[in-house]
Amino acid sequence: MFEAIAFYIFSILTIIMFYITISTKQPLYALTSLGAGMILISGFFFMLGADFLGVVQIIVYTGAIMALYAFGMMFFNTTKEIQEPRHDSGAVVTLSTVAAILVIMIFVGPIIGDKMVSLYPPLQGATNTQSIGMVLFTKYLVPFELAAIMLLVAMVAGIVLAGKKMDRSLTLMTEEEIAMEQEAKNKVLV
Amino acid sequence: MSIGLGHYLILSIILFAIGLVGVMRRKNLLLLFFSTEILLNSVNIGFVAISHFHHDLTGQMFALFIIAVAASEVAVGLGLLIVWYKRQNNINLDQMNSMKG
Amino acid sequence: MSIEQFKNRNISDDYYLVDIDDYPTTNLGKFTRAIKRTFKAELLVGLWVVMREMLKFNIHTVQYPKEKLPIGPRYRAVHEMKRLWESGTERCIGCGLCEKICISDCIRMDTKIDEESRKEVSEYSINLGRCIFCGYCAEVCPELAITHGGRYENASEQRAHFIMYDDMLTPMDMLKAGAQKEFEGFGAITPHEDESVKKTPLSY
Amino acid sequence: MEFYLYVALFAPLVGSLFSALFTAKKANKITGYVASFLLFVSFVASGILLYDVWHGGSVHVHLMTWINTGGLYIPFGFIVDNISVTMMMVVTTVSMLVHIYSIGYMDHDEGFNRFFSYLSAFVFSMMILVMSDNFAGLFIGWEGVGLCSWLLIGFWYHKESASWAANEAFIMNRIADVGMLIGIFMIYYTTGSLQYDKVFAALPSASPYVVTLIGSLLFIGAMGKSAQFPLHTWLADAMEGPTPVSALIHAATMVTAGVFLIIRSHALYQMIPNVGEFIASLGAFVAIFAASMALVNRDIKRIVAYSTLSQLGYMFVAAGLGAYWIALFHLVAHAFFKSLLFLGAGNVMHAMDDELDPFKMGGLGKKMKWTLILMVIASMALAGLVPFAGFFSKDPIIEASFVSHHYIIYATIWITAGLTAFYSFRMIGLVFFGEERYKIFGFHPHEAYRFMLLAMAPLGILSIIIGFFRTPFYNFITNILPSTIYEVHPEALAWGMNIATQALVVLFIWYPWQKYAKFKGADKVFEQHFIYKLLFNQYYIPNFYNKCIVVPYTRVSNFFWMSIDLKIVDATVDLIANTLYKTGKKTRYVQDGNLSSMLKWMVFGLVFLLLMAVAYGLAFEYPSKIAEILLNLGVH
Amino acid sequence: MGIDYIIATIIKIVIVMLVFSALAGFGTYFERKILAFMQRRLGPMSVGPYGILQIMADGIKLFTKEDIIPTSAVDKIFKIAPIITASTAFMAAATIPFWPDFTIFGYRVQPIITDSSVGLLYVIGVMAIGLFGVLLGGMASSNKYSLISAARSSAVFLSYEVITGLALLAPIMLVGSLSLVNFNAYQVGGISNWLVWKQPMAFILFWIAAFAETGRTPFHLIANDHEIIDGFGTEYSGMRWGLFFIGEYANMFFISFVIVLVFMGGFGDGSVLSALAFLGKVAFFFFFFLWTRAAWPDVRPDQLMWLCWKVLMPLAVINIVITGFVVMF
Repeated sequence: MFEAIAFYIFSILTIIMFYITISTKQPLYALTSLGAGMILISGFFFMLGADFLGVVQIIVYTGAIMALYAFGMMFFNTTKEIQEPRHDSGAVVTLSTVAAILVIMIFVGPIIGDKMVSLYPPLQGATNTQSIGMVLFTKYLVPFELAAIMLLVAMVAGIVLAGKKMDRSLTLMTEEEIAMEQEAKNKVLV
Repeated sequence: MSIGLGHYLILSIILFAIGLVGVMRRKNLLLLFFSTEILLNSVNIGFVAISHFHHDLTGQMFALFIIAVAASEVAVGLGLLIVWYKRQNNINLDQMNSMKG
Repeated sequence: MSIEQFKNRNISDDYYLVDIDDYPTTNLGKFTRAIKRTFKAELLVGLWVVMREMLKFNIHTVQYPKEKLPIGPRYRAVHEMKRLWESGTERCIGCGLCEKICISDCIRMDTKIDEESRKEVSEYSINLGRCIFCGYCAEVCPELAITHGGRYENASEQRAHFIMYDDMLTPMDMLKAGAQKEFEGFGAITPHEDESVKKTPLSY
Repeated sequence: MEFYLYVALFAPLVGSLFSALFTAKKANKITGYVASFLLFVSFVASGILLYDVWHGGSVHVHLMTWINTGGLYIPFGFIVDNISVTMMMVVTTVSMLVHIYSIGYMDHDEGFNRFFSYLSAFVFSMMILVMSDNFAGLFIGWEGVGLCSWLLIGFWYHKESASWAANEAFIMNRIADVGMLIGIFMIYYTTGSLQYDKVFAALPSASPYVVTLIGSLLFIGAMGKSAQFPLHTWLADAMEGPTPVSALIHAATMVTAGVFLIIRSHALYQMIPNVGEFIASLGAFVAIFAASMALVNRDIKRIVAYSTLSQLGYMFVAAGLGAYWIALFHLVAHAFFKSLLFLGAGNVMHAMDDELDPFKMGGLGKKMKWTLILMVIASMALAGLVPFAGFFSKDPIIEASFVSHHYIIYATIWITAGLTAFYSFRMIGLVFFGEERYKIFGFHPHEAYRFMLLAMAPLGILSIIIGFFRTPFYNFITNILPSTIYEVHPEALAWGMNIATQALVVLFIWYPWQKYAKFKGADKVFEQHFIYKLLFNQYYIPNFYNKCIVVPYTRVSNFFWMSIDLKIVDATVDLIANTLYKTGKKTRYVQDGNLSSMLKWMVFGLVFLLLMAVAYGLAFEYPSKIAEILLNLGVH
Repeated sequence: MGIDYIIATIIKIVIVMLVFSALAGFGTYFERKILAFMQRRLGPMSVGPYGILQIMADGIKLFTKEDIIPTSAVDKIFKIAPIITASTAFMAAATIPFWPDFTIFGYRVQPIITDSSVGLLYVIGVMAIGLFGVLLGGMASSNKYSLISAARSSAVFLSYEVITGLALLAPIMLVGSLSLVNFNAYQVGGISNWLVWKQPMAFILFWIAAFAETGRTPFHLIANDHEIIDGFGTEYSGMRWGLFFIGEYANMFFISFVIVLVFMGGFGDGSVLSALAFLGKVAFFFFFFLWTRAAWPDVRPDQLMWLCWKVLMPLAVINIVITGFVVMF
């Protein structure tokens, strides 16, 4: 009973939050509602017994990703409302719905056909965190390491991209501008 | 009234559709990023629900890796966004057409 | 007396120079400085000092509304308007110098000719919300009519209270009791000033 | 023993990579020391292997599989037997000493670290060449030394002549390598393997024409690497490189690779004595041809280079006549005294600020006593005077040609022995004795560093004593190589021939001594003589090459470029490109550059793909039902 | 999951909310008093005996003050932000055990709202969300000082979350659980069993990071009064500002609980004496927050980042590696 109540409350709130995210003109609203939606989704994870994933959702999505977005938004004028030309079309909504249903069909297909084999069932008598640790560091060790490397590379890329001189492009500059810059550099050296 | 896999998957469908609508309708790049996050999250719900109802940790593993991918995506994407903003002073999708044929 | 003493006037036996190291430029220097500071436990010194003071409980607070510190005789606070000793009339002759000299424009006065065809101050106000207590008005006053007093508790609920002339004027009973304070020295009030004021013809 | 093999092989590589780390940095002595030390390690390991092989051992290892496709199986296999260990000893000894010498010689050069990197890489390639147990590995080493030779000749690449010489050497070698590569292909085609043992076991059953062809093609490769006529011009030009390089690569090791190849494939060449005779004839011709050019040359390094050519000719004579062990022994002895000669020349160059013309020197012996002594030892060894190495290694070749009744070859190389003595002592006389002409040109010669001389000293000692090891060497090497002994009978004739040779040599030492040790000025009449001009211009062969090959080839290339490439090939390519371009121009409006519309297209594509996935999934799941439905629709 | 469980949980939640809201108020009083004593002053004295009613006076003032919302601010976000700070601070308390188990009216009461298997991670995660209050408040205020404060806060919190996580990883490896109850159980049996002896480096790192996470004095740059007025709180007034304050003080209390539970032995075997010692330890760590405010200067933002990435993070990683080796062999 409580689970049903919680589920319905959470779902309705999540849908509302995400709807605000995609429909609002104010980026700050979008940010806040998206963050709230993420936390609500972590609630689903807790309900489904995936405690560890729930906490990871909170820490990574809300703590890190949304904070990064917010950090990035400070570069833009946040409180200004954004103007977007709206040619509203049913095609967009239809297309999205069809795509969503198809994706879920592909997910559900094996389940309905009872063709899904449980490869890594949760360990008996272990908490969710322990089971995840066991599977992650045995069967999924290589993907885990790859994910780690990917994160490292992404971090380096982020730092480099947001670095100082990335906004000047030698291909977009004219010859004179490049020459001038070179001259300025030489002057400094002298 | 018990909540089954179907409930979660329908929720996942709805959120996925919302995300796709956002991806197609949003003109502001930042909000486009937000929409992609919605897509990823909706799929995560599906994964974890299947994992729960079928007693298999693979779904949770996938969700975990999706979160990792999302984190890297933000780091790189936001970096690109900032570079673009510095250069063009806007992040409007309709003005990103220097690659047109 | 040599000039050296003047040049070195900052240095006396009471001063001591703090031995400040140069800021390290190399990375090794920075590292050794960090290590030194860590093991000298400089942070703990600060903690100890405040803790010591707390334990000593050597409180210096003066609980002001209840206790008040004595005020020095040369303290100059809210203005006082003086009266003549004998007759008790106001000393102010409405010359307007204080209004003229006031740098924050807070003195305003109005005069009229009274029935004795003498100049009379009809209205006088000092906006204490604006006043910066520079003391020019007291200095310029030829009659020593406006002076600074020792009253410093000048709080009020309304700004209108800050311009009340009557509050500044010495009350008659105080004058009678001889409590009007006079400043001595050059230009001070002489005896029988009252008469000479009355005899002075003012209509030309 | 495997361990020592790998140590001997990979120590130079480690040295090379270590030095390579510092190539962008300033010159650092440490690279030189480390590279030399690792060469020493390699030398010690080779010594241990030699000891093992001497006592009858043999190492054959299989590092890993390299190519394994279809019937082709090529491993990275290495073999240490009597031949390769001999070569390894020569290579490691000479290269170790040259490394040490180079520390002093390259002292002030900016590319010090780069030099050691290249030099050690060369040694590594050379080790692969000599140690490989198959033709493919040999070819890797072959190309490796070619590459290092190119790098080192063009070491001072900012000098145009150096880079030109490097390219010339490289291209000449490539011409020969084509022959060699075809030979290797033919070996594989004929025998189905590239392993030496399998190839030589299978060859006797092959048709003699094919074997002859293979032998000739391999010899073309050997000709290129050993700079035999007509591919000889690069060696003299290769003297543009630093002198230690000339000593190591273009005298002692790399250029002998051709001889090594013949010796390695002796089983092949024994089957085709005709080709052997051709090799011997060509060798004899090159011997006298190169020696004659050395007679008049005015560049001490080129004199030594021509002498190298000449001695390589001797080796080919021996190898061609089937006296493989003599060829190998001469190779060893020659490596020591020729590298010593080069290093001595290097000292002289150092003293004279890179001046090479011996007519501008003279009387240097007073300043450079030790260099003089070492050079004289080397020259005597080269000339073949009695107790020195050359006598024990070169005279057997002359005798062998006599015994095998090739009298023309005998006469040719007998005269060449005299010429050898002549040009060696002409150079000694001009450089170290006589008037001190260098003073006119304002040079201030000085003796080289002590440790450079110390590095040369072992070579000097070896040049003296190596000859006495002929008998043990014979016993050692004939375990593998055919043990033919070429002795002249009767004994009196043998003695007579020896004495005659010695007399000739002494005469040709005495004559230049007379003429050049007291040299006053150039002999104008002598220099106007036709033969002098002919010899001085290297028989006009470079000019000939230029006129008859380079110019016509350029014309043909131009023709192909202008008419065929531009008008036919390019036009075809352009047509295809233009078609695509025009099509693209018409369809590019789909791509309006708007990311938003692209995203819509993307989602559309996604939906399409998902639909396809679902449809195919269903089709695979229920093929019979689908077929039924289609049947009902009238589709078969 | 019976109805009694739900009721018990709701009662627990209410008690925690009430107690810690009150404690946050008392916290301000203690802070004023202690700072005053350390500076040879008396602190609040007028309202009530020894100024104890100052809390009431402040509360009345905050509640009755006009709630001003700047016209250019994004009003909804502006209004929500303080609530986020306060509520996340209390949410973090869900997995913290405040007292050993005890029996009352025949009921066995666990004074922890829920003993999750991811307790410690949950506390850290939810405290990290507290950043959003500051962040959104700063961004919605349309005030430059607020924006700077928001930028600083996101930078500091993101960086120090790394330190917190890495520092706690080593103790987690030793204990093998994320539940704070298990942490407590691991350290039962006297002072010598405390994790601080096994993990002194992790303890110091976590302690330092705790200062940054709560934004207290050596790292008080988020609302550095002499540089950026009151940072994110510049445009706030009344109870909204008060909520920020409550959030900050509740965070201080909870992080003190976490430090004591993880490193300093917690409430030990559950006897009343050790439970009181537990409260004493928590009080000491809370006191330390105030103590440093009196004694130490603030650092600059760049120094803070330097400290985080170039000093603390390498140390934390080294600590993890060493712990890993010790656990493995």
